[in-house]
Amino acid sequence: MKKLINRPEDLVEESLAGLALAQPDLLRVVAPGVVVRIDAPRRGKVGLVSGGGSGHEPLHAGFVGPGMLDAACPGAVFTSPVPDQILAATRAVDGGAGVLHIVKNYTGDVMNFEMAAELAAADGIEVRAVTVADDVAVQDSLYTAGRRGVGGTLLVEKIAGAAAEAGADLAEVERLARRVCDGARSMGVALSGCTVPAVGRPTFELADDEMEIGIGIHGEPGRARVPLAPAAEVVRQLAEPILADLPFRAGDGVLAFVNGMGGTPLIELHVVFGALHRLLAGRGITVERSLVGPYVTSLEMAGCSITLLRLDDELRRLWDAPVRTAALRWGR
Amino acid sequence: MKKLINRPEDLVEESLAGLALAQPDLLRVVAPGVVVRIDAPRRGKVGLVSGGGSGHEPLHAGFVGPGMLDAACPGAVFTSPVPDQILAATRAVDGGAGVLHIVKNYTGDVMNFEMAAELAAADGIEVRAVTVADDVAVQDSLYTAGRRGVGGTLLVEKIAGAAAEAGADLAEVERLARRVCDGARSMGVALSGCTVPAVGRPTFELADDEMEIGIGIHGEPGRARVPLAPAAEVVRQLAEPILADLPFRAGDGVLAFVNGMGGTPLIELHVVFGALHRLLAGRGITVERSLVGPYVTSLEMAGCSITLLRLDDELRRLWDAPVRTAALRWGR
Amino acid sequence: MTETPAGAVFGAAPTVGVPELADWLRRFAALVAAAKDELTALDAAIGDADHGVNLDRGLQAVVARLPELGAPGATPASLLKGVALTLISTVGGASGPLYGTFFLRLAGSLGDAPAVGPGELAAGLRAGLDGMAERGRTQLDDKTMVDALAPAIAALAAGLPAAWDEVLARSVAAGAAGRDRVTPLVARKGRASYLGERSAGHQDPGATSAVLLLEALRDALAPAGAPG
Amino acid sequence: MTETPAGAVFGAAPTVGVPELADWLRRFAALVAAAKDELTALDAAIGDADHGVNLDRGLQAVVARLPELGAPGATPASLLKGVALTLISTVGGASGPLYGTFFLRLAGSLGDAPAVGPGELAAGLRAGLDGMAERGRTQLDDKTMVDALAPAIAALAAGLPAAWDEVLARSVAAGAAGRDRVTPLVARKGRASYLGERSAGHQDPGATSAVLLLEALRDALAPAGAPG
Ligand SMILES: Nc1ncnc2c1ncn2[C@@H]1O[C@H](COP(=O)(O)OP(=O)(O)O)[C@@H](O)[C@H]1O
Ligand SMILES: Nc1ncnc2c1ncn2[C@@H]1O[C@H](COP(=O)(O)OP(=O)(O)O)[C@@H](O)[C@H]1O
Ligand SMILES: [Mg+2]
Ligand SMILES: [Mg+2]
Ligand SMILES: [Mg+2]
Ligand SMILES: [Mg+2]
Repeated sequence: MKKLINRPEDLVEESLAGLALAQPDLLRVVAPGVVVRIDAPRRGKVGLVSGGGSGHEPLHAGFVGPGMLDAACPGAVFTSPVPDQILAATRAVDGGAGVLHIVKNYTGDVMNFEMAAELAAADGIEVRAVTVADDVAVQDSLYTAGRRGVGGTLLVEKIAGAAAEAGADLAEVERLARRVCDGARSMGVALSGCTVPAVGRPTFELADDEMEIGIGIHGEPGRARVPLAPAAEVVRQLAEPILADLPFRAGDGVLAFVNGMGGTPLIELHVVFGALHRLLAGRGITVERSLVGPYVTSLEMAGCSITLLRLDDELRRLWDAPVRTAALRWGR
Repeated sequence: MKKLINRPEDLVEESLAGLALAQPDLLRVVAPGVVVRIDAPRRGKVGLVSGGGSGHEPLHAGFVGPGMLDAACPGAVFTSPVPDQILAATRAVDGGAGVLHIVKNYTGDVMNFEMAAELAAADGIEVRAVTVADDVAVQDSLYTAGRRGVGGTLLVEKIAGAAAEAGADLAEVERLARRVCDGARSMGVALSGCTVPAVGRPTFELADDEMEIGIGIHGEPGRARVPLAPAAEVVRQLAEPILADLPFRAGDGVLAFVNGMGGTPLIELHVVFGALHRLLAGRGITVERSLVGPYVTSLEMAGCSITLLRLDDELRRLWDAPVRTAALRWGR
Repeated sequence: MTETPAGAVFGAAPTVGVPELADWLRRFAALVAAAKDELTALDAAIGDADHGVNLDRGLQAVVARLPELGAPGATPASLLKGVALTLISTVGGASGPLYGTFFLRLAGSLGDAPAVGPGELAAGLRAGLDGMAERGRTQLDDKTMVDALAPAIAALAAGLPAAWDEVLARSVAAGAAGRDRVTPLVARKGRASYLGERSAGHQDPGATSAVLLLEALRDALAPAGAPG
Repeated sequence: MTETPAGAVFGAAPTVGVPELADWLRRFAALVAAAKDELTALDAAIGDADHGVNLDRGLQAVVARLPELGAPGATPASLLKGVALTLISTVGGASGPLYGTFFLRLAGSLGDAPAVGPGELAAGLRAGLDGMAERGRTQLDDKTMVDALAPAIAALAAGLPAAWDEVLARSVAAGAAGRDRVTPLVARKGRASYLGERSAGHQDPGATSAVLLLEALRDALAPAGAPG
């Protein structure tokens, strides 16, 4: 295992400490694994809390700041946070207008957030939760854990964050978060596995001519191991299930998000974005907004994911609204 | 070789096309390998042109936009651009106030920019050039190619870009660029090599317990192959030569830039930044500004570099000035 | 902390008090520590390679708190509640809330008694299992820890009042059989469910750690079978 | 394009015209294409693994333009100037401007003559070399292409008016000897200089491609030694 770390046990806390030192105007660490916007709580503002396993940086702590999250609670690498963290974050950002939990749909995340929400309710804090489940690689079913939350999470955090920043109430922020969940679909591919520091070996290994399609963001294997293909073909294999699922149709305007998994450099992500843009144009779908970069990662995994969100005036306006976080900033 | 590309020959152009599609408000590709700010040329504004081999993304094209570069001319991967590109970029951004070339100190880059400057001068365009040579891993000498330009390049582009945006004349922009060159020092480490797409094999390979210290950004081997060490120790091995070189002294305020080489995830870069912050604090040096992320990369190489720039009021003000590019944005 | 050797209180009419429960947890922690890499490897195949690491972290925290949790005045319920909260606060992932809820409900069913008999323990374990399945919205055959625990706890209740160590051994065997029975199935809960058909044929990490929990119980309460 | 076989114009008093020069370039391109991987491997060891790729890309562009550059009305100077500009526009890196400047100065020294003799050619090559060294601020023993070209061009000038193919062969030998002579040295120019002492013992990629340029010249102008 070759990583720029000290002891694996200290990785998450040391990394958060480094982040806080790098972003003193934006955020602070108020307890182990609890990162809070510097000016929290803001009276009368709905608080937005997200969290999940570490290893997906900049998600979530890199999205704490005006126009996006009020707090993030990162767990151990690829392990959901515990209720204590989530509760501490919820308390720290409650400004009296309630708190929205943005939860990626993994059994552990869902259960830990649920337990924290029960505890927060006992404190008299109004908590709602939205569960992001945008990964079309997983069959949706009432009888299973359902779909995973992946790239769409960033879009939910940005759009709900903009609404909360603008003063929307809890029901309205929740409604918008659900609208994003409803309209976003994702799928990912890995060209390499990744190594959980506490484990020291890659979670899976791929031969030189293989890729793993339909992966999640925790180093889990995907749905199929297939031959490595040129970027344009990879894009087709990711985009077609996404388009078919919602479905997206000719005439739709979308936000297209090409996400790097951590080890794939930007030069390749822009090749992927170009190919995606072409494919969408060929189906009469307009890319109205875009985002390209490593935002919802899986440690140093090589690969990418594609997320599409169907836009309308409301969502477009909230996407365009100013945001100032470590990893995403524009407008103001 | 596992990359999300189509044909290696098409990589740079396809990636630039993707970038332009993703950033239609910021930039356009006016000729192969010539990326220009969307509103260039701006009358009366000094034009800033940089360029170099591709494979260092987001450097340079990701820094084209208000408050930074007017044009970038990326060559083939790790290969300097040719004079035609540089000349086309220079012509496209000349608003009558002259053009500054920001050149990383590599023989190829220097010669190609020189030839382009001679041709531009023949066109009646006033061109000045600054050469960035901030890498302390290389012995400085009048009789050799001298030091490489690495992470400091971004700082030169940002600070000279802010001055140009604010209306400074060519001599003033050049003076500020030189001030940054004078005050910035860098050094890097690789945990893995990287693979030039047209070559298909890594330029060097490291054993599981080795790192290469003093590397550049072109997959060149470094000055020494040493045992892999904890992050805090790696930081010491990079920071000490940097501090000794300028030298930086107790009481100095600095901009600390922890740069990812492409394959090292953000979670690790923040560990490195935390360790650097501690080391500097221990020597009485204050981190007044910081930047952490993969900005001056070497394809998918794992590793990082550290750049320190001694700040004063003038440089701090220009660093803080608004910037709006694909990869760096704040203020406004 | 009480240093009564495990099993010393058992005769014809065994009772389970704070020392036995503490011993159970300590043995569970030791078994998980020893199987940490195996559990993580199982999780790497169909999950995210952290089950061993997560549980081990949580159980080390539990072991560190046992002296305090088992201090004079402690009851089985207070001890197990402390164990539950510690697991919930330190394990994370799916198994933290699941094992946490298991111990929380078990604690809740034991009242204030200073020690309980086999029947009360079996009923408490059953309550814990129900809480776990509720928290996880889990059914049998979803291919989870529940598939090991459910038959084992059923065997325990059904076996009483036969010889205690016999019953405990049969419970472990039923748990292991449950774990193995679901290996060929397609997982329907937890991360393994994302793999769809590809999850079939892989042994479930949570069912594997659940069998360790049962082995630890056997070893703590049936001195004859205790390896140390 | 003229299809005169190489060497057909040579006798006791060889002259070098557009067809011979075009043949030189075509042979150089073929040798570089064949050695592309070797050149790149040499560059990987002490540079950035692109010398073979860069030169090959540029020389393919040159070969594609040769019909046009050698069309009726072309002179040695106009052909070589076209070659120079093509290399400058397509090679990039250090070798683009260096080989480009070499051909530009060579072209400049040949005037408007439709063909030149060996002495004029040797003087032209000397001018090219000087331009290259100027552009690169290069001295002998910096461990670059100059260390192969300088002794080779000196040997050419010194050897005349001996038998042409003898002289060309001696020139190649001198170039190869120059290339090998600097292998043990520490590089002082180009990327290899960043390695400091670690560059010693590695053969220079640019000096290696320069020997191919000399071999191509020999093969184009001395038909006996031409392998094809
Ligand atoms: N809904 C559920 N109900 C019961 N057990 C579950 C459920 N989901 C997952 N599990 C169990 O949890 C185990 C995985 O635990 P762990 O790896 O610690 O959590 P995570 O999946 O969050 O990484 C699985 O092997 C399975 O036995
Ligand atoms: N200043 C110089 N003068 C002459 N030749 C040089 C100089 N710098 C580099 N070279 C030659 O260029 C070769 C490398 O060429 P190439 O790999 O194409 O360029 P780059 O170093 O820009 O990647 C070296 O092997 C060396 O022979
Ligand atoms: Mg997990
Ligand atoms: Mg090069
Ligand atoms: Mg797991
Ligand atoms: Mg090279």
